[in-house]
Amino acid sequence: APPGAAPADPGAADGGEDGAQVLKVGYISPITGNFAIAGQEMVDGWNLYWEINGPEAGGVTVETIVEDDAGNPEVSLTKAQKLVTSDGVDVVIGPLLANTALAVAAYTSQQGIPNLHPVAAADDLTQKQANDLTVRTGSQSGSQTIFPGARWAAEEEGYETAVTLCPDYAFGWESCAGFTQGFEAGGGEVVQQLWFPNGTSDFSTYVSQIQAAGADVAFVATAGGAPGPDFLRSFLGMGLGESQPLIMNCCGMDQATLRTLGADIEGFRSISYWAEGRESPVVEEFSAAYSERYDGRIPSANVAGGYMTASLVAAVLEENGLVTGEDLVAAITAHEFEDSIFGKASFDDYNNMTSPVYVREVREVDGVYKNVPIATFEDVDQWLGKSPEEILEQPTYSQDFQG
Amino acid sequence: MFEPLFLAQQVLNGLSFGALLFLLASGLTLVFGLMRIINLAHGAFYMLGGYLGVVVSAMTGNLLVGLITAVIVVAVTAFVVEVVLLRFVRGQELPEVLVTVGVSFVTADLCLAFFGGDPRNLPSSVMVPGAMTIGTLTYPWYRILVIGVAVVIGIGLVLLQHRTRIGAVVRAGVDDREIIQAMGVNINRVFTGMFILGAALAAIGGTVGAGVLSIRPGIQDEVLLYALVVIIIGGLGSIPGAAVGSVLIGVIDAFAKAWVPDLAYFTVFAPMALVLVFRPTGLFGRPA
Amino acid sequence: MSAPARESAVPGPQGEGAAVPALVANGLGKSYGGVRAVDDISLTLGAGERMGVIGPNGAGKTTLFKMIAGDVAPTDGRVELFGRDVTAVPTARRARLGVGRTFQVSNLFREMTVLDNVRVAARGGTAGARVFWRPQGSRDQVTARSRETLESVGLAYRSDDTVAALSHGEQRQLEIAMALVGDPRILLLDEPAAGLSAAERATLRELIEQLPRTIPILLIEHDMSLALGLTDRVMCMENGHHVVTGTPAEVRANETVREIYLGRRDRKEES
Amino acid sequence: MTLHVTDLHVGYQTARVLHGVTFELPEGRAVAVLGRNGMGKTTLVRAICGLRPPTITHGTITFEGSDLTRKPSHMVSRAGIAFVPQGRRVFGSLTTLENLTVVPRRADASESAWTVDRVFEFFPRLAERQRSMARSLSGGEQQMLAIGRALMTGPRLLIMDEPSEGLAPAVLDVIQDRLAELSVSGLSVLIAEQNVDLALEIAEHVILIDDSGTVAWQGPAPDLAVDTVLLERHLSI
Amino acid sequence: MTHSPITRTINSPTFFYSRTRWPWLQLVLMVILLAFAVALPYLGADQYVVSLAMTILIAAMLAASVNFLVGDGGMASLGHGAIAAASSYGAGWASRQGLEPEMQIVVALGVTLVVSFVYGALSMRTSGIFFLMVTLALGMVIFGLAYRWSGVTGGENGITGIRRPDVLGPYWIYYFFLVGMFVLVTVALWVISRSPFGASLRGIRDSETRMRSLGYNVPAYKLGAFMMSGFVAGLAGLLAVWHTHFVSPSSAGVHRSVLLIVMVILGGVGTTFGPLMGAAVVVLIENVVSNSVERWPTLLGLVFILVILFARKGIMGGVITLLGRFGSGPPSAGPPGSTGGPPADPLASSDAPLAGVSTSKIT
Ligand SMILES: Nc1ncnc2c1ncn2[C@@H]1O[C@H](COP(=O)(O)OP(=O)(O)OP(=O)(O)O)[C@@H](O)[C@H]1O
Ligand SMILES: Nc1ncnc2c1ncn2[C@@H]1O[C@H](COP(=O)(O)OP(=O)(O)OP(=O)(O)O)[C@@H](O)[C@H]1O
Ligand SMILES: [Mg+2]
Ligand SMILES: [Mg+2]
Repeated sequence: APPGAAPADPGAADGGEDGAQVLKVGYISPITGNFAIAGQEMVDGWNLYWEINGPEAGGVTVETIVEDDAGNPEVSLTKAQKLVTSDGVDVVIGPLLANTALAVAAYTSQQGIPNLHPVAAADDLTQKQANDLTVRTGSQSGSQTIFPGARWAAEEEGYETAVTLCPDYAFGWESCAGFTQGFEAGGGEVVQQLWFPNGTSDFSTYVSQIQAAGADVAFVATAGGAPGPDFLRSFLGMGLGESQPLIMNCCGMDQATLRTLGADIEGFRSISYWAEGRESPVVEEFSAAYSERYDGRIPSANVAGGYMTASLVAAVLEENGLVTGEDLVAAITAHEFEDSIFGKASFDDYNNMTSPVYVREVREVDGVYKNVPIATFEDVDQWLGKSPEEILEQPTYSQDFQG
Repeated sequence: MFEPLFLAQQVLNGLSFGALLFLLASGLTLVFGLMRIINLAHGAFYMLGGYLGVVVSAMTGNLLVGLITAVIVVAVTAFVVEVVLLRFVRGQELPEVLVTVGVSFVTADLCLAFFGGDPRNLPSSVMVPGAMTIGTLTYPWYRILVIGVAVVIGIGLVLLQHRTRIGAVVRAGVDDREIIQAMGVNINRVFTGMFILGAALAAIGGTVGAGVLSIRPGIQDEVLLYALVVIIIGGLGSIPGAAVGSVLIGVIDAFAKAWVPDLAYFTVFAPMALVLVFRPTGLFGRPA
Repeated sequence: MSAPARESAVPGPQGEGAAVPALVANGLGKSYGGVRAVDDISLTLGAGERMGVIGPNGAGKTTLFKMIAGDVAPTDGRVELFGRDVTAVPTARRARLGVGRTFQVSNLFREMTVLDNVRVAARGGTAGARVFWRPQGSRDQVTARSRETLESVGLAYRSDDTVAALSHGEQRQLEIAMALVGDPRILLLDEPAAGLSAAERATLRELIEQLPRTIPILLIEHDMSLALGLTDRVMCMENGHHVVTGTPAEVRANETVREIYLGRRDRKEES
Repeated sequence: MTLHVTDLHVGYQTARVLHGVTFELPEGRAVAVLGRNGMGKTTLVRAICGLRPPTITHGTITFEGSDLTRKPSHMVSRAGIAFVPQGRRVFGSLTTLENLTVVPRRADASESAWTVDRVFEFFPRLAERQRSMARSLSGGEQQMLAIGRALMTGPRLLIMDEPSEGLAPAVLDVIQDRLAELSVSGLSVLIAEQNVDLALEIAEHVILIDDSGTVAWQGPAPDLAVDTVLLERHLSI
Repeated sequence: MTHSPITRTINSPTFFYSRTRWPWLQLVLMVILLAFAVALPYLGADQYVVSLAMTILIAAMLAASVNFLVGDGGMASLGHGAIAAASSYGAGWASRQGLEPEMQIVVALGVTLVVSFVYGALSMRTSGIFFLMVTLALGMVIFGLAYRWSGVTGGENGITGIRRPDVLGPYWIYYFFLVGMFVLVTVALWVISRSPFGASLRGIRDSETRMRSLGYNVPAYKLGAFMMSGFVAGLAGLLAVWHTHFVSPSSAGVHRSVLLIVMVILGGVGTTFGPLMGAAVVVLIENVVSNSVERWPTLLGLVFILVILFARKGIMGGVITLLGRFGSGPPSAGPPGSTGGPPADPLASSDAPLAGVSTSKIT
């Protein structure tokens, strides 16, 4: 044992003297730095739920410690370590970015602490590196979401050829793999694949290449942030808005993009597990509550992820009282939502969310721009129509392997 | 990939990106090349200028108003930074580095607090609309405007540097600040003026650039890196060098993305490394 | 290529089995763009010989030195040191052959102490300078010799000050110490007396006179009492060209030299 | 009297150098400051010119009636004092010509009307090298340039810190002659020199600084020229 | 090549501290710090606090490697983060191959030496800002490789689960090990910097032309210095990956290298304990203060600015100056006869803000 130091007692916080039960939550998110907005939204979504419903569920008080990792995996790890060993949290939620998420998940599982992911999309989280303590609670994996939308593009829209542009790292490979497999499953053919390195800010070259490719449809994925608007600026500038059908992914056409480009991209389509323009009481209620607190903003997928995670935790606490460790995970993954903000949601054996996917269109609704669903696919799982074994055995997606 | 239309478009892409790079870099060349201040806050000035330009243009519906506001606010900021902070460490590169890094941290973080983290673009209503069409080639007017602005600024700076006494005074001040002052020049004031000019150029770059690149958290570091690369390739203190460096990087970047996409990570830094290894003072640089 | 022209005074020992001359410069020339800084200069410096180089400002004296030391590559001609063609040999290697020099403009380690300046000079590029596993001693041989040299130029009392705190003249003294401490086999002194006061000039003069006669010296000076008083031969240059070489007396008497260089001060001195 | 220096105490962070220097410089005259290496000539001259370091701890400097003590150097220059620094310090990355044109001319300097041509007349060598970078000039050429540059400000008082360093003997004659001409038109000169002959020829009045940091002797130049004891004691001649 | 003195100001204060000046101070500090470090786990610090201390120690080692290069050699490198990352990746790769943790040492340090050699070889002919940019470019190349060469590096997700040797398993043992390594590195760099080699480096820093004319093979010395500094950086990289069990491209990014230089300047260039101070400030603000202060980057920036305004030579530089005021007075003896004496107060203070140009050689 370490000399003199009292080992952190994870159980200490559970039973307060007065018998009130507490679930200690460590919430890691990039609140400063380059991903600050997405990170802040992820926190806001979580907080929103507890603000609306009170900090208690099933007699358990939920206490949250928010830590900023600035999007840096090393810092993320340090913070996770702090939360676990110093604060003795029962569950770690977050972080946001795929690489930070994988690093934290590896650590928490080793420590026996559950780790919930409201936003992170890395396939590996619930596939190759899946474990009993890691749950994707508020989003889907990269390939999972795009797959049905791509099939729809080929089957329903009748596109025969496609060109894709995705970021050149795991998230991009996965998204494009989802697209390629879906599009081909629908009978289409991907004629060219373009990859842009992280940090690309001038997309004009890629837009020229998309134009030169002359495919029926272009699929463009970004991981959120500036690349979406930057791409669209070039795309519109070159006058392709009218002539080149385009489908984007969740994050390229998220509220952050709509807020800055709004009117210019009315009618543009994208594929996501989240549709803020869906007509459903839960979504409207959530949306209204969020707008009220955050000067009229519409919730993005990041907010939704945080909120969804909170609803799950609350529901589980209501049902079971205080549960921690693997019990908490088991309870979460056993839970099914008939109508969550995402729609009907449940979990597979690998702790990934099975939920609907929407093809959405940008529309002006009451003076604000929203992604409104134009097609819905229910119960989408992460296996792209294959068996889990098949998916788990294939190589990791890359430029060269798209499934 | 090799059709004339595609090639022409790529050349234009390269040129306009190069023009943008020049806008990012011109202020830095001025300050760094002439005054030997490694102004690591340049990117933050660009960012601040960009945010102000976007917000004010959107509010007033007029790009020029946005531009002027951005320039004024950034210039005042630069004035304060120079007079209150930099003046006390002038000529000492390492302390200068720390001060300007500090300014950059503070500015960027306050921008985040103030403007939020959303990527911001110039609203299309204030931008030059439409695209130029020559035969089958179409190209957005706005990007051509960017090239134009870069050319005008470039020429202006060359004239400033070579046709006016102020250019010589600044170079003399860099060579020997103490002596130029002893010759009757209030060199502090000259340096402050140059620093403000450099920052104002950053603000112009930020506002004009916001029509092409989103202004967002983190842009400050990216801009700074690009700008450093450009002026290193071109040679410190050489405006023509910076222009050539910008266009070179712009064009290499455009074609590399199309032809050797796997190397796209290296298109900016590999040329710089090569230039430095074979010509350590940059293409147009003179040995110090 | 160019004829080994005017070099004459001391016959070269070529082929006579005599000691190889320390320095042979043959048809040296240097152009900077259109400026011909040095044009076809040849000279031979025999073992133990002391030669002065004089000439008006901008005559090319320093440039000549730089070509001999290796700082500047000649456009024409050859340099031999101790019988070896070193025209293409870099500065550091020439220094290790035994070239010690002072710079016309003090070139010192400004952020280091005076003693450290001399110690670094004393070690030259030898193996001793590469020792990184133990601190510099305060009692080792290098330090001892460095202190001695500082003593001899009269700067010992400033050993522990940084160079930046020295007066101009003191820096010139240090410059000389650094050239002398490394046991050079040939000395190139570029205006060593510039900036020195009369007292220090006297010290310098003594110092040079006391150097072992085996060390050949090439000396640039505008102080005529040193340039003419310390040397066996004097070469006068103008505009890159050779004007005359001869004994100090001959050169001083030379009409051209008087006109282009010496001026009335010297004439007055004579009278 | 043009320049009054009264009880000046000057030093650096680590050492005090001057302990009470007092002298006067009449208009159109030349004063020489002599002393061995490291006695404080440069320190004195820099203090007068408003250059820091060193720092003036006590005493006053007045020039043409106005107090210049601790004024920043550009104010000193604008008051009419030009400076030839020790070690030349020309602007290396400017051409010879630019070195001359970069300095601002004093507002009321019209009578002396220094022009580039006049400087080139002084030092023909500079005219030949006018398009060269100053850093590539030879040592002596740089020294000429430093003197020319100071004259270009149109000074009433010229302060020179060892102007003879690196100059060929014949050039010293020129300088001596020209300074003599200039003094007629009212230019005063303060010169710190190691070349005692030159100093005694140029200056009418001499100040000797010794290692106590005070004025060890001052008086007419001819007096010193014949006083072998003084010369021996303070200048080792 | 004309050497010109033109840009130099006489009487400029020295920017670099001679390490020899306050040996007793360094010693006392060393003992105090060491005692504190050893006692830390016994003072009731929990695992997280100890882990934070480890992060600081590792950052300090890295900063020390940069400090050596910039303080003695005048070479400010923007590539040391990448060198450390290369070493971390070496260890990560070995771990992915299923090699023993001990083998990681061999691979990591091997990679380090190769990378440092390439860096050094390509950068040794440059100096100042050009050196900075060459190292930056090379760092970016490593960063690009870390991203692109995903077969080896795991791409942007990096490599997780890298184990350290079992003997170092328990965190507190590893902590003591790190303290030991830190002391070792500090002492080694201190010795090197005071050695003849260190003096040669400072000579190169101050005047390369002079060094050449004295017979020094300047590029070789620079290369040697770079290899030494790179080795320390690589060691820190290995120790870092053993601490976090994880490496990703962000550890090779410019941001890290910039922070390293910042730590060095903040702590005091050329001082023995500056890197530790700088690292402690940055790491603590990033990891601890950020818990309670939302705008912590602003705070960090303000700290940089304030430190430089009030102690231009960094934290340790300030401490030394402060002690110098009360201590034995200036080390300089006046010239014979000049009445030396302690510096008058007005001198000590009034020079400061206006003191002239430093000749520190970055450009
Ligand atoms: N790097 C250079 N570029 C251009 N011209 C140069 C360069 N170096 C020297 N010169 C020119 O070559 C000529 C000779 O210069 P050098 O320094 O050799 O003269 P010098 O005889 O040493 O004169 P001084 O007695 O004044 O020191 C000068 O006119 C000088 O301007
Ligand atoms: N920046 C400085 N810091 C500390 N001491 C200094 C500084 N500059 C000069 N000194 C010291 O002050 C004294 C006077 O120096 P100064 O330069 O005035 O001498 P000087 O008479 O001009 O000598 P020289 O004839 O060599 O130029 C010297 O002892 C010198 O070492
Ligand atoms: Mg010369
Ligand atoms: Mg002096």
